Parts: sequence; structure tokens; C-alpha cells
Amino acid sequence: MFTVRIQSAPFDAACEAAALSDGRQDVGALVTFTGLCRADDAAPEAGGRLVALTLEHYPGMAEEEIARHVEEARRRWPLMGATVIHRHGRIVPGEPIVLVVTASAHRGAAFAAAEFLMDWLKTSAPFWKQEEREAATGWVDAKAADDDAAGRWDPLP
Amino acid sequence: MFTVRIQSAPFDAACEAAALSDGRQDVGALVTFTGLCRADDAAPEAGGRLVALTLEHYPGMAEEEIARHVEEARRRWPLMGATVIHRHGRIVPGEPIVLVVTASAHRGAAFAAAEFLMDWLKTSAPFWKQEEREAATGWVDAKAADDDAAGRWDPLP
Amino acid sequence: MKIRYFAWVRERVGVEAEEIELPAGVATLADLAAFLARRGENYAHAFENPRVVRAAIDRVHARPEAPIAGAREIAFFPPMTGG
Amino acid sequence: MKIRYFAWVRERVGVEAEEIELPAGVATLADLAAFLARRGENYAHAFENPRVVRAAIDRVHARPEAPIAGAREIAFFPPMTGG
Repeated sequence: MFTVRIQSAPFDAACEAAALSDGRQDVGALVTFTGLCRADDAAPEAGGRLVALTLEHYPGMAEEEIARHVEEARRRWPLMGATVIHRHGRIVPGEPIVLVVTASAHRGAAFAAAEFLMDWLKTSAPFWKQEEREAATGWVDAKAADDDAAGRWDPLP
Repeated sequence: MFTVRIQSAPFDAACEAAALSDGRQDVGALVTFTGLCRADDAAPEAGGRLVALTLEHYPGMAEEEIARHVEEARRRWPLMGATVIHRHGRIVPGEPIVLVVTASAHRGAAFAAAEFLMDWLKTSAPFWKQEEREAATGWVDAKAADDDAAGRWDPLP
Repeated sequence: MKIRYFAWVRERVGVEAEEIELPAGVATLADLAAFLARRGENYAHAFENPRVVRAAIDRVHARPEAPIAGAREIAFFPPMTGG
Repeated sequence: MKIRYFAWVRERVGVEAEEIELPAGVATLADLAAFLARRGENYAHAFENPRVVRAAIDRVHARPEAPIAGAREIAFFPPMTGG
């Protein structure tokens, strides 16, 4: 089962993970990654405490771009299922933003595929975070570290 | 919060993962690994279909050995929490055997720590799997691949 | 051709999407960005540093030198910050 | 000194644990394994390939050359297959 969803509502990570293994006897490894909105205290001159993130996305392309990377993950590793959910809209600290679940017979494939999907989500899924701080609002800059993380996956021939 | 438990009862992966992030605003990445008992169809001369695994462990040492690796993971990565649960006793295909949850500000640390803990669980936690097959019962052999996986973590100075 | 803008590119341009007629000589994404940048101060501001503006042709990431002939929808946006 | 056995080492020896008096000259885990292997066919079977039998001293993994003086509990077992 391979699922990609873009939604504003929160998701139930447990329920999504269970859906990939319940009733099956061939899944040996299930990896669940949840990315959450962190409270972060910037200096007052940098806007102060984070109040919320608002995620803008490119409807249509977001689903398609993530689905392309899920297909790529399936070419690279023997996956029995994967679920990717990315939220948009306003999200406050402590709330989940993104979920990646991968199911495989063995842990190596499940871990690698989950990291691969997260690295590509960060750099190529068309989402943009706007920070709402106590004293300022602004767009989050892309991180070179995320480009580096995505770059570690060599292209398949 | 850092927790190690050895138990015969099943665990609730969702509940354990939620316990590391609920009510907090500093966790940005939560990785949950669940290892499950897979049905596997050996040839009839190799015993046939797997009916169950029975896990024997070294009480006391199992907790201590896992706790030592949790401490080692904390030295290596900035973790905000980790939970390791390993079951013993009889487990049928489809049931969970082991759970590792790691919480950190960033995904790199959470993924690496979860993989590190799983690699070491496989090779150094004092558990032994006995297979109960339709036509035979026997102890599972240790895998060289697991030694290789654990060997990729260089010792810290 | 439909042009869409996202995040601060959208804020600077001031619209989410628009239909434009491509003039002759606008063959690539880079040509299109340069053409748009000459349409007014808001566009000039959005495209002031073309190196940081990314683009997609028909919902697929594309590089500045990609040809745009036949495209139905082109989008311009900052580097992605999802996940 | 308490000696414990696990998995197929336990099955072959036939007991889970026992108390033994260390004779003089038994200084390391390897010495102890060799001493036990001479106690009967069940022990000889359990330790027939000492390379594959692992050991812990007071619940910590230890190598064959580790000294055992002062240990309270020593365990012998096959390579671990948990996780």
C-alpha cells in the first residue's frame, strides 16, 4: 500500500503505521518518522518566540512530486508499503507537520527508504514555511544542510 | 525520558512514541522502529512454515546491555528521549518483537540513533530466537550481516 | 500560458497566478524570468536575484535553460522549505 | 561461582545454572570453558566449538582471554539473535 496525502488536518501517525502492517505477516520492519513543529526562541531582534508556522504548498505538484520520490524509493528498495503525509496551513509548536512510514521485510530497506523520502521532501516537495514570531513574520530560508542530505543519494542508472 | 523494558506482553508502539513528544515543543523529529515476526516459508526439509518464535533472554543483563547502548547513543547524538522495548517468550508471525523510539530536535540524530540502537540490539543484546516450524524446531543462527551492520559504528574515543 | 507564483515570489509579484502571452524570443525559463522582471517594479523585485528563484514546468522541477514551448503551467517560487 | 547457560548451550549442558568451585589454574574464560568441557559428554558437546560460544562476566560481554578472578556470575551462550 502506497499513499501520499496533503492535508491541513493533523494526522494519526500510529493509525497510519498500523495500516501498513496490520493483518500482514510479511512485514518485518516498520519505520515511522514524524516531523514536528519546534518552539524556537530567536533573539528579540530576530522576531522572538515562534508562535506558528504557516505552510504554503503548490496543490497538485506537491502530491505528484512526493509520489515520484515514493516511486523512486520503490525502485531502490523492496518496500511493502509507504505512507507520506504532509500538512499545510497554520501549525503551532508541538504539532506534527510531516509523516513518513515505510514497511519492508528487513530494517535496512525500511530505514534507508524513510531517510531518502525525508531528505527529498525537505529539498524538492513544493512547500514553503512562513514563520509567525512574536515580533515579526518571515519566510524560512532553505538550508544548505538539507541540500547536502538529499545529495547523498546517488542517482540510479 | 529514556526507558528500557524487557517484557513478554505486546507493546503499543503508538503510545510509546507519543510519550516522547506529547506536551513538548522541543522535539522536531521522532523515529519509531518496530521489528515484527515475519511468516517465512522454509522448504519442507528445512522445517516448513514458521509457526512461532520463542525468545529466550538473559534477565538482568538484557536490560543492562541495552541501557549501555542507550547511554552510548546519548553520547553520540543530542537525544531528548529514547525508548527500547524488547519482548521475550512466544511470538507468532505478525506480532511485534522489538521497538526503538528516538526523539531529537533534528531528523539526522533521530534516524542515526534508532539505527545504531537496532544494529546493537541485533548483535549484543542477550536474546536468542528459537524457531518453531511445522516440522522442526531449532535455534536461529546469528547473521554475519548483523555483525557488519553493528561494525559500521566506529567506537568513540 | 498560466504562470503561478508561490511564497515570497507570490508576495512580491502581488498575484497568485496570471495568464500571459509569450512574446517571440522567450524560449526558456530564464528568458521568461527576464521577460517578467521587466514588467514592473513588483516583478523586478521578485526576480532581482534569478539564481534563488526556482521553477516548475507543468508541475515538474526544471532548470533555467529548460525550453517552455508547449507548457500549460509554469510556476516560480523560492527554494523549498517543507518537511 | 555461579555459571549460567542460555539457548543451545543450556540445552546441551542440561541445566540453566550451577555453582562451581574453580580449581587452581583456571584464570580466564577460555580456561573455564576448557575446564567445563572436560566435565562430561553434555559439556563436551556444548563447548565442542569454543569459537562460537560467547560469554559474559557479571552481565558484561567478555572475550575468552578475560580474567575471571572475583567474578560472581559467568554466563555462556551462542551468538545473540535478538532484535
